[in-house]
Amino acid sequence: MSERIVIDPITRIEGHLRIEARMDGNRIGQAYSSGTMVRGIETILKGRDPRDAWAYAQRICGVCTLVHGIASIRAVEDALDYEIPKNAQLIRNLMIGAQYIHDHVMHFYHLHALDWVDVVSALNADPKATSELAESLSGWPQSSPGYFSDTKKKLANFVESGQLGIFSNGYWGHVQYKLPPEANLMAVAHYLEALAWQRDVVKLHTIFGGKNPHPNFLVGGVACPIDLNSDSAINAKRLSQVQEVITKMRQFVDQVYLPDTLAIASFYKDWFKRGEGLGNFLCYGDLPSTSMSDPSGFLFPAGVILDRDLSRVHEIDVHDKAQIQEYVAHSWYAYDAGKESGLHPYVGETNLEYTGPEPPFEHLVVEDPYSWIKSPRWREKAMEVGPLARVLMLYAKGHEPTRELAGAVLKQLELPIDALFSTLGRTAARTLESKLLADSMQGWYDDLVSNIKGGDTRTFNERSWEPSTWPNRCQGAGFTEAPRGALGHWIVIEDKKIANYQAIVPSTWNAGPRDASGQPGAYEAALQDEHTLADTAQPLEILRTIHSFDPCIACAVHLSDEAGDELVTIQVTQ
Amino acid sequence: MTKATLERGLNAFREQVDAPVAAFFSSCVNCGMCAEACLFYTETGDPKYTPIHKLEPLRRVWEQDYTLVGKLKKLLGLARPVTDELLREWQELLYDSCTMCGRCSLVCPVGNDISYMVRKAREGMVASGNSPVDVQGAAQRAVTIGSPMGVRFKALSSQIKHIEANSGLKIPLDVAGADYMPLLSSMEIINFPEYIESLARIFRQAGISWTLCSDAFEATNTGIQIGSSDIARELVQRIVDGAERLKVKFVISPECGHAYTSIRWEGPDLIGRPFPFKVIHILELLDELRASGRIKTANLSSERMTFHDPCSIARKGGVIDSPRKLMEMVSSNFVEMQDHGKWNWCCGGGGGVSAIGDAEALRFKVFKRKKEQIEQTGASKLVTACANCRLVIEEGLEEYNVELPLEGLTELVAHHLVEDA
Amino acid sequence: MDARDTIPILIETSAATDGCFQNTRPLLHEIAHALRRLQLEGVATTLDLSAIPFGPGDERQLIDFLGKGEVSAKLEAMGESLIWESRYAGVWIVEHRSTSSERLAFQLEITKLPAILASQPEDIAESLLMLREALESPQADGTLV
Amino acid sequence: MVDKKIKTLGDALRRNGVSRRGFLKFCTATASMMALPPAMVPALAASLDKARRPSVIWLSFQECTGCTESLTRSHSPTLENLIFDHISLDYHHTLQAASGHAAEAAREEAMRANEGNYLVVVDGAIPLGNPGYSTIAGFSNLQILEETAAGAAAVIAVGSCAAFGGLPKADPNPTGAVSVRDIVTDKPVVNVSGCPPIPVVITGVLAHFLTFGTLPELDEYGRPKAFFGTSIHDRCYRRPFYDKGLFANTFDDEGARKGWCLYKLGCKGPMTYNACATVKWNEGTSWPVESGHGCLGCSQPDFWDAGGFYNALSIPVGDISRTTSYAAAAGLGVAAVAAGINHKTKVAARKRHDRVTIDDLEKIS
Amino acid sequence: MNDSMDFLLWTRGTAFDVAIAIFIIGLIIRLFEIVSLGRERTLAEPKGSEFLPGVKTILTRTLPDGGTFKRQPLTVIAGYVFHVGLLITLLLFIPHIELFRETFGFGWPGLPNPIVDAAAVLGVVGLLAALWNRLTNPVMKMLSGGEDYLVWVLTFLPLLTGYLAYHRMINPYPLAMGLHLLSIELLLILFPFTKLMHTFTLFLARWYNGAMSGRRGVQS
Repeated sequence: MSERIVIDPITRIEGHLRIEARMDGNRIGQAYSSGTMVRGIETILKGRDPRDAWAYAQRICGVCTLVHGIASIRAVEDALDYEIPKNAQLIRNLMIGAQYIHDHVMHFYHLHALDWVDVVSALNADPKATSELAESLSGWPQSSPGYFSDTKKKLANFVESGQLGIFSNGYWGHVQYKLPPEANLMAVAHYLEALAWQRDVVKLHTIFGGKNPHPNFLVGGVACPIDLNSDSAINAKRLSQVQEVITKMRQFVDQVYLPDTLAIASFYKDWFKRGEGLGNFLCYGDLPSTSMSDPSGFLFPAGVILDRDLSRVHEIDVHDKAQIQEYVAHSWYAYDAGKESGLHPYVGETNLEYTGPEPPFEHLVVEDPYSWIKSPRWREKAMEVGPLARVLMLYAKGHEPTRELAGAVLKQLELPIDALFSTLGRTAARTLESKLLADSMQGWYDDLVSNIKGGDTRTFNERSWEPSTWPNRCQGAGFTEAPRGALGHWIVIEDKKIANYQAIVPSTWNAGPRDASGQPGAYEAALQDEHTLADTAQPLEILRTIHSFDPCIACAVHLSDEAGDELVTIQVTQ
Repeated sequence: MTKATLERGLNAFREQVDAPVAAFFSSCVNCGMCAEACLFYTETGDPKYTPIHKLEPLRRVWEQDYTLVGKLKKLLGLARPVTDELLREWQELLYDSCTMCGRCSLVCPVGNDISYMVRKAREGMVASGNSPVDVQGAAQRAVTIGSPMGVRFKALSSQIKHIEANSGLKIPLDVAGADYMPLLSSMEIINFPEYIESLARIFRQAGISWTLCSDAFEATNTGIQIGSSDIARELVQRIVDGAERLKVKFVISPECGHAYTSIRWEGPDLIGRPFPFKVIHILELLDELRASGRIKTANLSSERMTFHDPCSIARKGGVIDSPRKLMEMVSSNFVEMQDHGKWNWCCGGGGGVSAIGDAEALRFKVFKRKKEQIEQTGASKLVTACANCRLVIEEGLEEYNVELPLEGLTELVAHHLVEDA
Repeated sequence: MDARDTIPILIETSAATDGCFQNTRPLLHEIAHALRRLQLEGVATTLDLSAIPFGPGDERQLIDFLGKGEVSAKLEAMGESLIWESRYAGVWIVEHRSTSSERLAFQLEITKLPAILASQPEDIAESLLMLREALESPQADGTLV
Repeated sequence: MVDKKIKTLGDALRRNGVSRRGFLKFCTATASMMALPPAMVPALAASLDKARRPSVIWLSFQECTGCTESLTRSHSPTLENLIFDHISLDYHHTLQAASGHAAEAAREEAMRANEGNYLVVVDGAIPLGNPGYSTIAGFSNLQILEETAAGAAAVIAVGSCAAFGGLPKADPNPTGAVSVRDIVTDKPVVNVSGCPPIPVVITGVLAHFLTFGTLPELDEYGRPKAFFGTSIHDRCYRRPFYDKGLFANTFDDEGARKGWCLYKLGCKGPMTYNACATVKWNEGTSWPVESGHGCLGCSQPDFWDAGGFYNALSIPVGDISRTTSYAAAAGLGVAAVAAGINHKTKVAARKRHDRVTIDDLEKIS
Repeated sequence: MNDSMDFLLWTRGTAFDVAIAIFIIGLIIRLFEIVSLGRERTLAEPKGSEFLPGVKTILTRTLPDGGTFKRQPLTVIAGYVFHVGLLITLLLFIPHIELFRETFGFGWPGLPNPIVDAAAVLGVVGLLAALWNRLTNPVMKMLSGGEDYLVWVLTFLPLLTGYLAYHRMINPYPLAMGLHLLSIELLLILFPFTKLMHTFTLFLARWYNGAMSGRRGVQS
């Protein structure tokens, strides 16, 4: 029997993820991805006011803290055929953009970096050499030898204290860490800088949404009014704060994030050759220039790429019951029509049926259901979603800035375009789209200002706010491109209340288990792609590929009906 | 053999509860303001005379028989039942101390018509045998003799003769086809025959065709006072029969207050059909004659006069303006009492109270209020338009040793009448 | 040039009625009471402005109202701190910022001199030691003394 | 492990070249963060000088990571200050370097080395419906919480899920979620509620423990009174408008733009106890009400089930117009019966009427 | 129900639904019970109409007659003060209007809170005076039974708890608000089965009185 490696918890992600891998020697044969936590949000949403749904849905995830709110209000707006004012659309774009950049930077430095950066090795760095390295990469001002010396001293103090805290038990010294000490020190300094930076940039959410995490949203527009003569509305002072945030974002992306990605990637080029997986990519598209009903104006285009074929982009329709379906063959759910069937989210079900081993357990039974995540499929095919899908879509659709940027990056790293289909390709795509977005944010901001300047201060459309104006039954889909990929919420409204609510989130696409036909999810496929472990006790390689997806597992897990509870109770008493 | 039992009384109460009664009881918040409108309370200070309190038996029947909560309370034994003892105790409150003057009905902030309910409550008192003995006697006389005071037609007939002899006027009797048929109260026949003479004088001057009816002359209705619709119906039926026999167009109610109520308002309901004739109060008729110029007066008296509104006529009968117009025909120095018209205070003897011997002391006590009202005006003559009021006030003034002449308004008009002949 | 500079907006002065959510007035009364206490009893008061429910503009209005007096000081210790006396003598504004310029504390001190400005006994003792050390140990390069 | 290498906070700061004046400033900021009266600063300084970094084990159960995200937004102290100077964050899924067995080993080591002295921070609710609803390393949340809390000095339930069950517990509570206090009954538990909590409230409690070695004074829900002592409404800058009767009637009307009270738009400020109105969010940038949206009431137990977010607080939770119409229909039915009975009673009384004659007026008893 | 938030949710949820249902069912039963008893037909030729005088009486009885006012000023003033205070707080306090808007689908403008607050104080003072009056005035004392005091308490509690909740004199607020709601629910539940019904039946009563008088040509 082959060795089985279990990583649980997978840390530096959102949520609860478990990876089990069957080894062929030191190579991963089969990988299994399991979401191990379930809450029941979709069940909880039933019977509630659709206008309230965003707040519940938003709590699906506190990291991509606004995407579910956005998807939810868009679903309600789609169901009610409810247009929002231009200002509201721009403000939402700004909030989404800020979310992306914030999330990607945090992912890179605080979740992903420690897969590549050996913190302990940084203690051996020469601050002066580090300064030289930093200055060779960008014009970022914090790059003096003294600065890095302070960082090193702080780190040394910390390590000397004997309390390593979050850095304890890392795989420090692992042979797969290849950065020189100076690069490690620079990365540690930027790890800390990014922490300070992100506190500032989320203020954009606070200005428009009152707080972050979990800013407030509003069906029909945005809650923050615009009034240049009021202190308690979006006014000149607020706008200038927003501009400051945008500037700060652009500077950091251009001068720190992008150079660091390139610098680190250049030491790990072998990681541009593995971890690809499915080769199918899906995008719903997002960031409208006019309205959600006009996909031609989206910054991120919609479409499906199959088998790495960038020459052909397939159309996608989220309302089409033949296109998107969720399967539960290997998930702990029951379907009324049987576990083999696939359901479109409009008629989706979430009946909990835990059939896994009783905790505490060592291994999951991977032939049976083994995850709280469902397996969504597009026309029966498993899909990868996320930054890589988006960048490929932009590339395939001939988006010039993308082609230029990707070209420049690949050229600097001396890699072919195919290198994007990989673990580091995914990570690089995240950086690339951050740059694209940061530049676009300035455009939305300018539009917002000129719109206000033109006398339009509307932020909320009153038309369909009152439930008395709603039809007795309607349904709608709200979608967005979340930082982690295509996100859709589907809502059915009956008698002014939510009759059904389903979300298929990026990490459901990526982290889902095998379907009935044995087709693995994106994580699983990626891990099965050329992964050999240098030390099976320290499976750093698995973390690299899994983290390259930026898992968001609370998102990925859907939830239950009371009927499911009963089934589970039987299971427990057995 | 009597059939007056508690059960019969309760059934009568039950019969009497109607939507207004239920609405009234539902609305009462025990604010006690009705007490301030009742001279039995204001003059004695005894809270038991609070008008709404007088209705406790009827209220209990309503609550226990017509409300969910009451029925529930009854079921659980929490309800206080209506007993013979209760009714006996309440006789004083429902008869001796209530003239049904209706003043309380006018002040109730939630709009309860208390006198309406007292009238109804008395039905139950009668049916259960709890009406005052004195009034029972009057009722028996009214039914058997034809008049509560025992006046037979013989007495009237001799009065007529006497008047015709003294004045030379003609008093028509049993003239079929006459337009007007005046009714009289026995008091007028016995105590104030001037009233009949005045009628004759005025009608002659106005050229009115009229007649008295030998078997329907008594206007008073003890059935109304005692609170028995059955008895009241019998008495009203006599008048209707007489008027129909003579085919008159109008029946004239005398000045007497409750007579007006019985014939004008309750009559048709009691016999169960509209009258084929109209009922008009003598003051209304006189006012009509005045307005149409058919009667005139002269030599207006400069004597300071005031007018006592009989409750049944004014507050409860709507005859308020007519007497004032008539007063102006006879007096150049008419003064109103402080509370007059619909706000007048009762003489204290209405609603059958004057007939109850046991109530005399109380009646005199509460007369204080009227006495003060009269004295406040400084009038040297009191005019009224109800024989009962007139008697009660006269007795009251006597009790308090007040010298003040009283006169009926009709007589006063006749006195100042400009006669052609 | 920043796009925001093109916003054709005239920000009204802090006296604009919109800026007043009526939260500063009671505070000014409190300051007056504290000043009285300082005058009569010599007792100093510190008001933590982060605990005051300010509306947008309220804080600016308060600070504008208090104005700048004769003294202002800048402290460099774990980030910058700005301390200045308002035009009402005895009313000091103390703002502590972190090394990354985030505001750590914002206080009004009604006192003769904010304690943070005074040299701390421990630091004085330490500097005495250091100075003695410097005086006693001969300098290698002889630059001093 | 607990040896001389672990230094006091005072040592650590001095090592980093912080002067006494800087330390005083630090104490002032800390006092402000802990919502302590400024007069407490000298006492605080004395305590802080001797404080040691406590070991903190952060457990994540049925959560969304919003609480952790909130912690990373802390600016006073910053997360990096917190980690470097204040606490030893020995286990934290989202932030720690180690994964899998190495991560679990770090937790076990911290528990062993700091037996009886470490703090457990929990975010997320604990599902009791089935142990399989949430597992970590094959263990149910309940098993992990019980095991980890056993040797803790105290437990801090961060976020409304850990404090009160939060979203997972919202009706119909599909997973049988419960709060930390429902499970940990033999240790002090501090509830730092909010969805997510204001970061300074999380750090404030940690700082209190670090400084005084004790937990702050708590309210009836186990929340630190310093932050949860007054309601949003009482500290809201828009309160004067509420008092004057000036309300926003819809989003983006004149009232909304002028910053009038959001009561009619469903603000739950009056029932919500939290520090948003004074501390605000993200370094005082704004807070929900200032940005035009009513308070959701997220620091209160069961706020998810407390009626729609856009219904005024005075509107009952249920469907009031439906209740009234059903009741009216039922009322009409019952009333028709009651009316029928009354009518029957009265008709019967009329039928039983026995004509009163003068012969039966007198009662013979 | 071990804490104030549960208590508040219960009072805003189940308890309120139950209370409002009992209130409405009871109210309809009571009105039907009354109307089902009917009014005897009147055959006497009327002197005036019923309609206008009926309506007029509904309005005029709102004002006391001079005589009663002179003799019982306390009853009148206390009654007025508490009714006016109660009605202003009930009908013109914005949060209450929002509840009515939700229930009926329409609302009306309210008053600034300080005015409502003053009205609430008036209401409390008026009710206390009314109680004192009931306990001392011989007529009211004689008339009053347990129900009268119960009704007083039922009326007083919502006003008192509302005032205390508004002024944060009970803490925490969910407890205060819950107590306020509970007091209202008690009021609603007992309303149809007590004298509180006068709120509705007084219109019937005044109408009957006015109409019956109107027929006879007198304005009552």
